[in-house]
Amino acid sequence: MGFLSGLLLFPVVGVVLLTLLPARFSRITALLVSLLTFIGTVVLLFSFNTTITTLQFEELYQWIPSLGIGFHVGVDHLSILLVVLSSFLSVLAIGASYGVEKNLKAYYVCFLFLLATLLGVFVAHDLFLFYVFWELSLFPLYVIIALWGGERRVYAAIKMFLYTLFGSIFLLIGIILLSVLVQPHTFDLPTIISLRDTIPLQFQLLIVVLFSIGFAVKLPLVPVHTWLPDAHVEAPTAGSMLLAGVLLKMGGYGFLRLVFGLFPQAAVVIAFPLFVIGLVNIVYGAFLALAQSDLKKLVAYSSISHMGFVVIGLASLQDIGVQGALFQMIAHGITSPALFFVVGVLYHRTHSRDIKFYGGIATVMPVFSVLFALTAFASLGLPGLIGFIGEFATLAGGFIAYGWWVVAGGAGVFLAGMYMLKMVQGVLWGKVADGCKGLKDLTRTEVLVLVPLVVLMFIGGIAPMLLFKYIQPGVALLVQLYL
Amino acid sequence: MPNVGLLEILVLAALLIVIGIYGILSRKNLLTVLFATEILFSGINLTFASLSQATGTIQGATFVFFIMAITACETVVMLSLVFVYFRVTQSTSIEKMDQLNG
Amino acid sequence: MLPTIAFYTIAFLLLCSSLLTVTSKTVVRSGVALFFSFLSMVALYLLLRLEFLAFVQLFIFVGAISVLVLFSLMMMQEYGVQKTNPLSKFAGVGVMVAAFVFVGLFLFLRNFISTVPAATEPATDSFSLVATSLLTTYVFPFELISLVLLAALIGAVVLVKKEEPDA
Amino acid sequence: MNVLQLLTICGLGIPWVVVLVLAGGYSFFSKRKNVAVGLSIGFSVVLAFVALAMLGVFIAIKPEPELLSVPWMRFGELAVSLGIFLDAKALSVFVGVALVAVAIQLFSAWYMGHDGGKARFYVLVNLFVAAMLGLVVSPNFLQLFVFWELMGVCSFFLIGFWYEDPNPVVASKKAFLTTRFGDVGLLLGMTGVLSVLGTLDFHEIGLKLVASGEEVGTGILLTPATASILLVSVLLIFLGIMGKSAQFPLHIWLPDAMAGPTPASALIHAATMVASGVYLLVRCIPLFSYFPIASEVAMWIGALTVLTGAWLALFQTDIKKVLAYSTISQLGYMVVAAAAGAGEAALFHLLTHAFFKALLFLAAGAIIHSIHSQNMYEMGGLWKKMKPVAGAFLVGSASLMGIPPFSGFWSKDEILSVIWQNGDRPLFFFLLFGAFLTATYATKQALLVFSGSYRGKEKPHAVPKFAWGALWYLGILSIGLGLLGTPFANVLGKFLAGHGEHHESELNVLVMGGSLLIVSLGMIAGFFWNKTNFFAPSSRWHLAWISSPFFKYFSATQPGNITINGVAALFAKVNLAVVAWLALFDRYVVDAVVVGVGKGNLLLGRVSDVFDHQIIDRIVLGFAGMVRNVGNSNRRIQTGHIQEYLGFFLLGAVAVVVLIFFLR
Amino acid sequence: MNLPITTILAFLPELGTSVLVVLLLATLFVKGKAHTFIQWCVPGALLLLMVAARLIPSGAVNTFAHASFVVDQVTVLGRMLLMLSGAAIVLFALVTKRFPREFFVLVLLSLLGGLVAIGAQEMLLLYVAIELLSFPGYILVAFGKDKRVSVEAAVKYLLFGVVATAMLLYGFALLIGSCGDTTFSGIAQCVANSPSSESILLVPFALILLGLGFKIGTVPAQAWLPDTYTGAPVEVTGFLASVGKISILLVLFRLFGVSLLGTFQKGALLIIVLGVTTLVFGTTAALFQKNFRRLLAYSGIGHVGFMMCLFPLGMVGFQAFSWYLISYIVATIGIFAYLTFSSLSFDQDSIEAHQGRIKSNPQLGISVVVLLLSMAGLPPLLGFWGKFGGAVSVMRDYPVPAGWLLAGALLVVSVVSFFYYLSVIRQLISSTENSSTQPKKECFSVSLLSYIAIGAAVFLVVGGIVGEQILTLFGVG
Repeated sequence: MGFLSGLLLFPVVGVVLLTLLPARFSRITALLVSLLTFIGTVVLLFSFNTTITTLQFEELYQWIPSLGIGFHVGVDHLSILLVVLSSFLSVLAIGASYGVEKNLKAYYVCFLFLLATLLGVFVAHDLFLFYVFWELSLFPLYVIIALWGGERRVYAAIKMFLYTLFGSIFLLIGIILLSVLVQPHTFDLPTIISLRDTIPLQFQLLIVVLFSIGFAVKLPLVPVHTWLPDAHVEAPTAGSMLLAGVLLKMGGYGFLRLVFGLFPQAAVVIAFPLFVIGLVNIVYGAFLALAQSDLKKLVAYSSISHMGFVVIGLASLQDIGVQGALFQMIAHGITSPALFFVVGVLYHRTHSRDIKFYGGIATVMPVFSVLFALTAFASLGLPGLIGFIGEFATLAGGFIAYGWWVVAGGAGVFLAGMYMLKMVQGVLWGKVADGCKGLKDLTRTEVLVLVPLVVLMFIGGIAPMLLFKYIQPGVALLVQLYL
Repeated sequence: MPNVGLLEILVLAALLIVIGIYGILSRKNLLTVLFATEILFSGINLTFASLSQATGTIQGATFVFFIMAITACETVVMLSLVFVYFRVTQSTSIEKMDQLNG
Repeated sequence: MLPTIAFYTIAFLLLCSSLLTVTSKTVVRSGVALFFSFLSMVALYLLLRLEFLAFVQLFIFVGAISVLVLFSLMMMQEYGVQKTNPLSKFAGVGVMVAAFVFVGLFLFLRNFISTVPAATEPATDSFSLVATSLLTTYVFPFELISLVLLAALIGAVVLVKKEEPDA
Repeated sequence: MNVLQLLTICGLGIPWVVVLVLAGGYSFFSKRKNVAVGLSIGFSVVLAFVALAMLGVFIAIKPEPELLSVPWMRFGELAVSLGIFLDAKALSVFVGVALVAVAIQLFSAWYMGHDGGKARFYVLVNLFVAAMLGLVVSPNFLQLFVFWELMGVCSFFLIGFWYEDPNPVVASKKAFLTTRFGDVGLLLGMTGVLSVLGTLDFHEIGLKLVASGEEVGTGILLTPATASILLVSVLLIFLGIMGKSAQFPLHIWLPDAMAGPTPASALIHAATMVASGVYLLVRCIPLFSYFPIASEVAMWIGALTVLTGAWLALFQTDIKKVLAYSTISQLGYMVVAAAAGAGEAALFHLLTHAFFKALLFLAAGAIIHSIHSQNMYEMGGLWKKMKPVAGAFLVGSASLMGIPPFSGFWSKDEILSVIWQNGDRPLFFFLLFGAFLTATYATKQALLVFSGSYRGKEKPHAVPKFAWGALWYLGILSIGLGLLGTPFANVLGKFLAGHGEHHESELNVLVMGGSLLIVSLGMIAGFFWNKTNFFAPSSRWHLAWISSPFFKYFSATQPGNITINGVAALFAKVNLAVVAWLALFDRYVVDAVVVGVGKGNLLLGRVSDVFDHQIIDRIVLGFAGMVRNVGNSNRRIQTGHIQEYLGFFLLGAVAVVVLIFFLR
Repeated sequence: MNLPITTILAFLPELGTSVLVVLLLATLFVKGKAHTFIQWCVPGALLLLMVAARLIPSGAVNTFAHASFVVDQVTVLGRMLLMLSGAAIVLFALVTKRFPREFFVLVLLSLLGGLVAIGAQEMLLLYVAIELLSFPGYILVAFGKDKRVSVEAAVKYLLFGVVATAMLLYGFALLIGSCGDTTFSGIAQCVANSPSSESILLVPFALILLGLGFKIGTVPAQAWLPDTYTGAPVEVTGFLASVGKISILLVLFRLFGVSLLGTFQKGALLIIVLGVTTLVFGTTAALFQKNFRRLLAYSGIGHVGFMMCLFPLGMVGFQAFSWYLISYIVATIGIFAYLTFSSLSFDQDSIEAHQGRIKSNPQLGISVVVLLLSMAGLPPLLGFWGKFGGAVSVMRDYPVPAGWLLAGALLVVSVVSFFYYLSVIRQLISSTENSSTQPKKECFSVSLLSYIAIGAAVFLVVGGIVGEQILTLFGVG
């Protein structure tokens, strides 16, 4: 058993451990397990050779030979950062779960399980394995929302589950179709890639469209995004963090690897429509965010807007755009969990998500306010913080590819400023609202959760090369397909 | 052997079947429904027998023997069920059997 | 000629008694009509030279089943089973379905008849042939049917006997 | 690593160090404010000396401008680096910022008094200085943009410094969003430039454009298509400049920005940050000169800004607002100069303006602080009560008006002569008229504040020595700097031009005389302005004017108007601007449009929200409902009646048989 | 008659079951506690026979002049699953102690019928075997405590059975009449020899399909199934859902997937149309069910529809089919073990009654969640493999556009099923606990039920992970 499969298995071992230990140790055990997993991924990151573009830490075992299914895992430039991000956010999400009081054991089991599946999605190089992890990640999230969520949790959870499931069924159909179309029948991604030219173009297109539907729901793209706000609003803070931080990235990652990385000829065809949808996402999400007075909804819609940048970057098929899209995924994976967390911090104290309820938080919770403001500014794409680089690169990519269309994206940048300021000013500034008097500033746990995210926002914004170096060669390879 | 075509006998059988079906579908009393099933099976048996006769093979006839035996069993089971039902509800009306639905 | 007339006569009787079975006003009349229907079947089997089946029909149906039916009918009447035998509220559906089925069957049978191969030679001694096949070719089902009977027997006994919890 | 590099890095690093130290020990420093202030001032003095040392070394060794470059991002062949690009232009602004910062911080020590957020103020000011310095030395658009936005954020927080009051909150939001609107233009323009020229480096852009313009083969050959992209990009970049440098019609945020503490206004919204747009314009001169139409647009917008700013300044009663509009107007001058290709002139005015406007603001701040009022009609006769402050203010005022030998005269004169030389007469007279108005409002202001008798209620407090020391420090600087750039011996001009050949602008007596004449006329006008009741703020004419939509829009005196959210506000304003020109007198129509557009944009957000819930979600739920209906109707078959079941079964069978017949 | 030892061996499961029947018959007449011992031995014996069934070499059994019985992959799979479910059902009944001794005899008789039916190569044998399978079922359904309801269920079942049997027999009659042969192979040959009659004979083909399909609830004969499942005692429902479905599905597979497939080309379309209709019906009807057992009944109809679509693939699709079948049967056994367990503490079928199960009994609760998810087809549980393998086979082996559409439709409809499974899961994992979820008496035999459910869940998880090996375990492949 190699390092990667060990890494995949480790959270599962943690799950077993959790079930065996009494509930009062659940939190610490989960924290430890996720932390160790994170350390494992960091080790992976540092021993990752950024110069070679082949799969690294590759493992391949036969699973169902008759169907051509294998257990094929590995990391490459497209996935390594997402792997690290997943485990990192899991640690923080588990850390952020201090407010959970009921059914601790089950709660943390869900999170560790979710971690394992998320890692699986990003390391799988067998389409079937990919699908398994993809689908499997839904269930723990469903449980998390349905059990520990807000008032309309059941509705939101089912909606989330069925919505994404319907999306992924198209993915499954596409995957099966793909395996049927290649000779010999196989689900092994590298093999399929080497055989892709044997598939007629119209079938490639069909598969690309099927895949796109699946990924679009996950991403989510307008008009199949309506599950997201509901899920976010009802999910517990930690659930929202992971949902926004990692689960949405699965969609972007899917587009990257299985649409643009797989069928260059067919992907070119859908690139422009996708680009336009991405723009719609940006503007539409931003307008919606602007109209919200519910903090969580606002952040949720902002996620939709931000994921639009990922799409336009990918659809640009330019080096800068695709790199920017990947970077934007990471950036959004850092800022949006942070935003959800700060909203969660407030909610934990006041049990209100209404902006109008708040006011003058800067006076009562200064440390929190600084971090909140930083997070919001990172999210609105302030240069020097992580959100900017991705936005710039994706816009530039889009511009190079399609010209002035990106003006719509620019409008999104502007609108982002508007809704973020609305949130920051509405919550932090003004006279101290009645409900906010005497609120305690951040606890040590909360600081420990938030500060790493903020630090990463700075690092990503100031020294993006640290991240880009893990992305570049892979993207370069991908973009070459489109030259 | 009567000098009638196979079709006539088969249609006779079909008529028996149809009478059986009508009985099963439209009578209220479970016992009558039971009788109707007997007629239905008579029609089936007749089909088997006539086809067997027409082709000069014995498989059909053998089959009829088995069907008869099993119909007898069925009658017994049905009767006992009706009996039990009657004991519980003091009725043999099939219309009252609508507790389970949806 | 005579057998042909006999056939139609028997067929007429069969149909009439069967119809009476499903249309009579009382259950007892239905039972009696059923008895005659069985009897007509015996005659028909005999006419078709299926003596074996005629005998089985006679024993099982005319003998056993009819008696069983009438017996339980009377038993239940002890307890006051309805004497009347009304139509259920789905009678209309019944007529419709029956009509459809008949039309379907009739049309089908007209087409079907052509696929039936003509007999090379009529089965002569069907009684012994059938009996032989029961103990040779079809011995396996023949054995098995005893188990069906067993099951029905046990079932009837268990169902009808008064509740007595086991152990 | 040579001395200059070392010094530059030191200079860039010092404010960061202060920021980190103050922010790191925030809880400590917010209790011991004096330590924080002392630390900050000390470091700023060090910074000023470092800057001067840099200047000295620079002059001594005349280095290559590119001091440092580390790769920042790389996308294929496209590389963006972080670096230090220090030519004479950058260095001069660098030094200017460092020098002004000292005065501001010194002054703030008094001005901010015992405000609870004093440490926060110093953090923000230092962060701002750090950002500004970083911006000045940026070798490329992207790095510049980083600091550009960072300054925007600092400005946002400083305007909203007293965040518990509603006014600063609204003003800060307005400022941030308005500038960000421009910034989006800048961002898009940058991407456009990148896509056409393949680089974001100012230097390389210049090289490539020169090459493409003149000799084919060495640089990028622009097709009509790419040229048009580039043109639009340049205009978009100018949009960013307009936002930051408060050019018409994006100037609306600047007057409101006065809601912040006065020293912050002095530093950010007068001296430095707003000038960064001009600085960027100077950096973009190759781009603008490649497209005459673009520079023409820029010049005219600058000229309009000059006039509107000056004109509106006339009608202000608030001492700070006058200065704010005057800032807008002066920025217009700089933009005109830079757009005309005269980077040196623009920068010269930038520097002199930085000093004298900072001086004016600080002096105004001192006055406000000592009498607790900003209304000039509650002042008067202050000359006697606070002579050092008044003196400093008058020095600044004189500079602003353009009275020789004060610095503003020289720098404005250079701009005017450049425009004259360019031969653009209408523009020249526009600017000249602007000078007239400037003189008018400045005179009016000075007379209102200092002459006559005191009209206020509160007894003026004394201004401590170190505060007016800061003023005089700036006063001396602003006089001295002007002397460096006289047309008689244009040391500064030569220095700014650096290695490039500096076209020696000959002493243009005509222009200089004209401007002197105009200024004196303006002063006379200003003198009479106060004397006639016709212009008094209570006069009917005045009231009608300031309540007209035109004035309302351009002066933006009612932040309440701007509370309309987001785009709504901006689009409404822009729309209004257009409409206002056309239907100046028809305020009802305009008002209707304002309300309509404002609400319309707000509605857009709402509508899409409703759309999301009512349409998209409904469609999805509709599918779900359809499935449910099918399910329920399926269950309706299950009535529980066996005879119905059997009927269904048999009919189904018949149907299957029929189907088979069809299959044949 | 001297039977060679190989024949005896080949019939070992059937013979063993017969011996058990005889033993159980004997218990009807003994007094005291002796019968309990024998009854407890039955599950063990059945499991042993299951192992034996796996070890018996395959091959046709030609002893009776007629090749009326065959031992092949299908038979082996069927035998093993039947033994497994038989053992489980007997255990349920032993734990609940609700039934008279005759119950066990009837179950074993039915099991025997199923065992014979799955290997039958000949219509008469098939007919009798199916009747043997059904008759105990008719009676068992009426074993419920609430006689009114359970007899109603039994009558519905029986009447439906009679009509369906008539339909089946009519189909048989027409086929035998026009071919003069009762063996499947003979009929196939006969039809192949006269291609003109193929389309005519498609009618008896369809009648047989419908007549047999009634037992597994194919549309249009689906109506009795939910009623009977709800009315019968829970153990019997489990019995119908496992033993009944295994036998009939495999019989259908043998008939339409193996024996008559090549003969009736157009029959494939018929089967698929019926299959898809059934799938859609079952899935949609289950959506808003409040009654757990009804929901399972409808979902079972849906599963059957899915499996039917694999019949026309023949042995090519057997792997996927058996994957599906195994996962479905194991999950069914597990869920009915759980339902039996619950029936000890409360006597209602509503889903709400199961609220908070995961809290009162975490292991059991989680297991049931796993079972339901496997049924719904969450990867990588075994249930998913069935759907996945099915879709793969359909896509690969049907003609191009039709196969793709069919596979897509199958998968999409399966996804809908998540909705109702989740609605059950939601109650199970709900944190508010139903006060009555604890069984009144907790002893070894009761916990045995939860162990069965847990075991089934573990099997599904492990099976999902090992994938193909599970098929080898059941002799498929």
